[in-house]
Amino acid sequence: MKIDRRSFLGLGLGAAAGIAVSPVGVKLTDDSSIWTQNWPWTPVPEDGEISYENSVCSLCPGSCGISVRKIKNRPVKIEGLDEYPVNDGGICLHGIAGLQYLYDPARVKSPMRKNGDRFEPISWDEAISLVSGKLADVRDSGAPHTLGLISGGAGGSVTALFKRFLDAFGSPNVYAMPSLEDNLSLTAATLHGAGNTIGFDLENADLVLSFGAGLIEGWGSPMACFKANSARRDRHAKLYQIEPRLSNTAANADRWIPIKPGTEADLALGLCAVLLKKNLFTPGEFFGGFNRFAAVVQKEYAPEKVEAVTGVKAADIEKLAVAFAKAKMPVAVPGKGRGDHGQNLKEFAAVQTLNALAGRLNKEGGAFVMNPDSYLAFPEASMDDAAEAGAGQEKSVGSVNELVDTLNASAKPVLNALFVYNANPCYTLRDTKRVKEAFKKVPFVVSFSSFMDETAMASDVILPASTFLERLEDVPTGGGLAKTVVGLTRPMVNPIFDTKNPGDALILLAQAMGGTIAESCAWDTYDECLEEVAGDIWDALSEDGYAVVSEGAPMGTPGTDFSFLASNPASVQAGGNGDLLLVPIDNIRLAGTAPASTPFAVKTVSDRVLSGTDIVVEINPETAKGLKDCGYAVLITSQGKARVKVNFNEGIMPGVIGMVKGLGHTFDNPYVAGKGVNVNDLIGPVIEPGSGMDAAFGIKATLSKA
Amino acid sequence: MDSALIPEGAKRCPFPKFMLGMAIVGAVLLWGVYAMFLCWFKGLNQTNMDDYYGFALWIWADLAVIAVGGGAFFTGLLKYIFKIDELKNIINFAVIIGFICYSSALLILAIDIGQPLRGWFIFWHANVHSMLTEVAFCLSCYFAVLTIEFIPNILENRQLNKVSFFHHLAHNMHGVMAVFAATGAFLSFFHQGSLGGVAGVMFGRPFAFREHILIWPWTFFLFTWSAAAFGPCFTLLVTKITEAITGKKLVSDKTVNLLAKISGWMITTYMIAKIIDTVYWAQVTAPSMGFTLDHFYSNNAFYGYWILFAEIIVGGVVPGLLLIFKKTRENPIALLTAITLGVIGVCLNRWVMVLQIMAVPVMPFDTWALYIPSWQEVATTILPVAYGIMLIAVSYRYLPVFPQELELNKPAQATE
Amino acid sequence: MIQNTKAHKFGMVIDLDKCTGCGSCMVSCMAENNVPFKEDESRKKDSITWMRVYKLTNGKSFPDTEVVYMPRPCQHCSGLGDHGHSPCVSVCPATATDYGYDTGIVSQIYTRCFGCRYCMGACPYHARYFNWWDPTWPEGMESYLSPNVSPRMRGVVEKCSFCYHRYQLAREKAYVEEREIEENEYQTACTTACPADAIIFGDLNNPAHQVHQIVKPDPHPDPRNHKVVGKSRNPKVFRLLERLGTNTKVYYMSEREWVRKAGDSYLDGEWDEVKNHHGSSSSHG
Amino acid sequence: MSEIENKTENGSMDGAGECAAGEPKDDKGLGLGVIFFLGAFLICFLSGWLLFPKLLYSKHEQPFNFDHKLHTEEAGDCESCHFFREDGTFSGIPDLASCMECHTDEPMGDTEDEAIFAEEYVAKEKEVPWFVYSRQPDCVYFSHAAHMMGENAKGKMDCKTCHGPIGESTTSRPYEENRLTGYSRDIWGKNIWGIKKNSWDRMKMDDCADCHVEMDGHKGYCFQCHK
Amino acid sequence: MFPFCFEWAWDIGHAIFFGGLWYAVSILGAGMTYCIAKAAYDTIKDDGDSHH
Repeated sequence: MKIDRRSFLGLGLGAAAGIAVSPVGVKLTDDSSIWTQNWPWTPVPEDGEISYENSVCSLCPGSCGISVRKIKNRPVKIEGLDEYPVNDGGICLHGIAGLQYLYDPARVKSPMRKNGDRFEPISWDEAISLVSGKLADVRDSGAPHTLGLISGGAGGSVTALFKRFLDAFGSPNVYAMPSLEDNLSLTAATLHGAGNTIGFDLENADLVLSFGAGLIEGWGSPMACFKANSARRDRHAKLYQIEPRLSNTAANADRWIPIKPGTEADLALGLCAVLLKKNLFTPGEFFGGFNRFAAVVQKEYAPEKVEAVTGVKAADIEKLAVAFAKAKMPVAVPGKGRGDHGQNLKEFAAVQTLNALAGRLNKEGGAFVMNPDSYLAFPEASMDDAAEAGAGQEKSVGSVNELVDTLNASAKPVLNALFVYNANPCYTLRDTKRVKEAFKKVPFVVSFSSFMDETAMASDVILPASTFLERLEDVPTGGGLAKTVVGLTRPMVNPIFDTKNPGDALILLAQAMGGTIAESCAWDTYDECLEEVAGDIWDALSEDGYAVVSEGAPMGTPGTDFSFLASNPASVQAGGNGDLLLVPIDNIRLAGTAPASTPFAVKTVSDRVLSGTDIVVEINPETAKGLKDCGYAVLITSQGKARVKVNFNEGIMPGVIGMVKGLGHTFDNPYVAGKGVNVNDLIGPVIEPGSGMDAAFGIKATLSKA
Repeated sequence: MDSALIPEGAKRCPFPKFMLGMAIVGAVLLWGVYAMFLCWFKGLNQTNMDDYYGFALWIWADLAVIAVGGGAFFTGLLKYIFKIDELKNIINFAVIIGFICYSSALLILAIDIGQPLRGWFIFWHANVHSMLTEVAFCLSCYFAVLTIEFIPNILENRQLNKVSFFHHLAHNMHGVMAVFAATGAFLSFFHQGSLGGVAGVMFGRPFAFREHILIWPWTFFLFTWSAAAFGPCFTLLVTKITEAITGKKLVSDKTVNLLAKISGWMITTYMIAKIIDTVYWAQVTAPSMGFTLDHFYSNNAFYGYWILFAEIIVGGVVPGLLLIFKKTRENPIALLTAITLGVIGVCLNRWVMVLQIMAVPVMPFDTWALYIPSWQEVATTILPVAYGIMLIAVSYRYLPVFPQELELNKPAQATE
Repeated sequence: MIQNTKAHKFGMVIDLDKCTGCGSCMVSCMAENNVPFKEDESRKKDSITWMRVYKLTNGKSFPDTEVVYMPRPCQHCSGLGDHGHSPCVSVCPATATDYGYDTGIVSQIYTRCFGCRYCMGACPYHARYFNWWDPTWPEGMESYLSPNVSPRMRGVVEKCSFCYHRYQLAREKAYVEEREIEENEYQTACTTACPADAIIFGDLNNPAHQVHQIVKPDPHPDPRNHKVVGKSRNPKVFRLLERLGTNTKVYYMSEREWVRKAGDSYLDGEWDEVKNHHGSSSSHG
Repeated sequence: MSEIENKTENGSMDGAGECAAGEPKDDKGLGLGVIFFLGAFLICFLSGWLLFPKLLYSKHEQPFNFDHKLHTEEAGDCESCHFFREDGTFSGIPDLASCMECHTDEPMGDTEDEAIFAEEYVAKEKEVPWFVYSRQPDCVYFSHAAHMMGENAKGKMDCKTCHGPIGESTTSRPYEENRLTGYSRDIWGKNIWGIKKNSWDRMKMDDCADCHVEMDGHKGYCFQCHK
Repeated sequence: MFPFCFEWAWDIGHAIFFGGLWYAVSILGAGMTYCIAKAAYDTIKDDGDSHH
């Protein structure tokens, strides 16, 4: 008994001792720690030769030059392209994070067809024949004009090709999402005649009077604005920011002038009144009732009256007007936030009129009235009778917002088929419920989206677009830039999934349709098409990667038509009811339109904007009766209600609630969607008579303890 | 089997009852073990620690158990070096408690680090300028000492002692115990100190930073001192609890009062030093970095002056005074109150020196950071307590831990 | 410790009046350095952002409020008296982080770190981040990871490295061309990305470099506080928590007094004494 | 293992015998204990030294045999295939493209290895999945330029110093990989204790350090060699 | 912790730190070796006695 125990004891001790004096212990201790240093589930990026390729980012109308670093032809980093005429090396966080779009969990990986409420993947051939078949029916039914197009703001040949397709098809129903570009063209058309647009020479202005324009919030061509703004200090130029909230632009400005939301137009006209009264204006080619205008503004927009409306002291208004008139190279800039949604023509016109009165039209550092004669030279489209007929027709309505209302209003379908390209109206337009309803009213919706976003989900067929890193495309700068630069987006990788350049998809469709439509799109590939239609600038594009179409102040001074303002159009008022006013906030770190933000972009968002899955709204402590900082509250508007957290912010005007744009996505991407609420669910559109713009700068609301 | 192992003449509760108790505590232990494995396999995302709270409940637990475990080295020092023979009646138990505390500390550290399999880097790739390196080395070495001090007591088990080799080994080890005790005291001085140093050297953290003597910040000496002062309190507290549970008197009042008296004087002197340190820090050190005392104790939901008061007055001055005066010291209630307050006081001090440091904002635009441990953290922190209870129970049952047990309980036996 | 004779001292100056808080630097840093992301990154206390942009306000109420954004990379402290014993380096028990006396850059070696997090406690800038989770990417997204920076495994600390790999790459080119590197060849990812040109990076020891010309670092200890070395002689320039003696190599610049004051803690009245004091020897400038 | 079992059986039997004999047990028992001790010790000791290293490493043959000697004779020195890129980075193992600067899918010689190369890889335009003996883990940054070029590279090193006389090899030895760590055995060194005779027998941090101390007077800073 | 470890340096810091440490460790080692050896010796001596 005992001996056994001892034998085993000996055995055990012996074994232990034997192992102890062998390498086993040491080696295993060492190797197990090395194992933790090389865990198989921690990725090891493959090394290889480094190369850099230039391209242009087309995520927003900014069209910045980018340099893509590759390892063994595998893109690993996007950086700003030095000496590119738009951004000179600067780049926004969305561009830098661009590679995340390639592998975005919400990518549409192949053509899709809706079956019940689910999507099933189909081949391109099936997809094309399916769509062309449906379109053929529409056309044969004798109503070609019932094919519609909703496209994102950006210009360029792909959008042009879409328009061409609809022309050849026989439909005038081309609608663009609200954009700064369109707002400016409309303004130019109203004041200086059709076919024009306006560019602001921020690089050279010595006093920028910004009516809420988020010059560093993503307004216009964002990086160009950033560059101009940061150079401002070295040039000893000044920036005065007029808006109800201490935005980043206001914080960065030399002076912040708080103003009641939606009263920018009144202030602009107030300033005009002072200039006229004090005879500080520079006479120019003014027509369309200039004197009537002068009389109206001096009567209706005298400083005291404007003070009552805007909350800006009369004395300050006088001073501001004088400062503006006395400055060497002042320019006034319209367009709250990013200048796209919730804008009104009255404000745009009033601000541009201020430029006109100060004699700043087509002067260095002023406002350029430009005629962006398109560099695109498409051959004559061949039209059959149906096309001719359609081309003759009037557009059903003026703007995309009106289109949505008409779709909902009429019992029988206004549109039988709808293309959606480079836009996400079901998320971006105000009162998204209304938009989704409207989409249900259209029998056949085709989305050309790269991602399964809200609109793609509301469509019947998806012809997935390759991202800007996977395709060739020409991208002209838009939005208030004083020069026109066309950049060439080049494919940095072969399409990761079974996607196509929308241009190619469209050409395939046209071929499938046959007839004059095919003739009008008689190219084998979109790349071929681009090379042809880019005409004169193709060489520059393909060699330098960009072409400068127009630069510097245009010749001569354009006339200014005062008839619109002389009629003293009414200012748009916020709808809904409640003691507070909810206004959307543009935050550079969040994309407000299509495509949605990347995981990296969302990661940078402050916890005072997004907390877990709760959106955080800004209010002035003075407004927050009974509410706690960082506490929960219920926000109610006539459109709906939302559970929010509140952030006490001394930088926002009492009585105003600020809610960021770009959250509350509902598609399948856990890093980006399912966070917070979409401000567009809470705000309804207010159409400005005449312009057709959705001018809802906010909506009345109540905020109460949750 | 069971009865054969129980020390001669000693009365112990029936085996089934014993096992039942063990089963209950064992369940708690298993819960902790489960949490431990969660942390090892899923990583530290199982905790509520974050980038502000890199040190939290676990590090506090470490510092606390090592502080209260200080009773072992200090009692050993008194017994073997200063030859206070009276303490032989409690030294065994002090050693066992120390052993439990230090093994627990090592276990918790093994859970706390993000890469347990690389833990040995702290020895192999040691950076001698880091207080933590000093802690790691002295801690593990002193744990070896405690094991050595514990072995003879184990070998004195009735059966083991029959093996002549073990018998002799135990005898010889007793013979040279003074040497081990001395080494232990040396090592303890440094690791207790360097644990204090961990906080004191953080010159980026005005709440923690203290002036230095040579390479050591004030907290270095304060920690050693406080461990020596409050350690015995814990030894006594556990003794009292054991007596309460077993319903026996295990250590004579003479011994208890002696140790209590020594502890009392240590605490009182420590408190004087601590108060001087606090005043100097509040008046000179912190202000030199632009911080006022108010900054550390206001504008947050938890840390107020109360914690300073609780640590220094309630958990320091009061027990100190209660223990130095014969009258209060020999009053069972007062004594119990004193040692309990003492233990709470020192634990509170360690809490402040770990968690409040992390909570206080340093950058002017930074904010207070508060934290609540996750259940995994709590479970792994309770785990050592369960383990300690079980080890004490087993040792008490099968080892002659208390030399006085038989004589103190003679009358009881006579009546049977 | 060996003091390289022609040692560099790479540093940064950030113009807070130019900074727009746009976040390009943060994302450029994440993309450059293979920083992972989780579903919920709104818990900023466990969100890895080597470069973090803080929002500071002057505390005044509407409409006198002012806001400034402060980008905060690792400050690459050279420690008390400029000896390289930065708060984190001196405490790391396993030498997983060290001070490069040839560059002034504080390293972090992920394979050596065993995750004790002492360095995080020691850093008053919260510039150090712990990998609480295994790094994961949505399917396919790993393929944009860069081989120049090693992805970190769970359980270790990471932080800004001043894009040391860019320095390495610049040097390799210089080696084969048998020359020294140029100022513009080694720039961090945040610097090159900044669309407002608010970040300037270079060698503080090199008088030819812009960063040196702006900062004019004072080589002598500050007579008012001998822990402080390298104080800027430019009245517009300051450092974060300078008086702790961390001796950071990231400087900040602002015209606005309240911003400069926000860089450190001051007892009542102290600011007015020190605000006009710029280095021991302003004459040197 | 089985040996151990036998031993135990014998042991217990003997033990029984002893008991019956009723002799003083202590010393005998202890004696027996010693025997068992020695037995177990020997087995574990030997398997620890001989068996364990075999188990720890897995062997892989290269896709096909590569004759460095031949290639250096034909193509010139190491740099002609293992060249520096313009940006100073090192190309390492040549890719198919650079091989095809000389080779076509028609073998040039008549070795079967080249035939495999031509058919399996050149013809199919597939990269050759070589095992790299000197592959360092991902955490290591090594600049060949720093060691071979520029005035900074003290005493421009030759390839041999670290890579050994691989340039003279006519066959490719099998690649051994540590099953646990995935390291090439060349990094830790053939010898289980990592004892080395030649400068190229091992490629551990200590080996880098030795040379750095010699050249620069100190081991260098972490970031010099880690990423 | 050993002279052949990467971080080892022959400087005052290492001298003091590891000097003290190894000193303590060797005392413990020596002490235990003595006890075990003596115990073994005593044991054998006892057995020897028991035979007479």
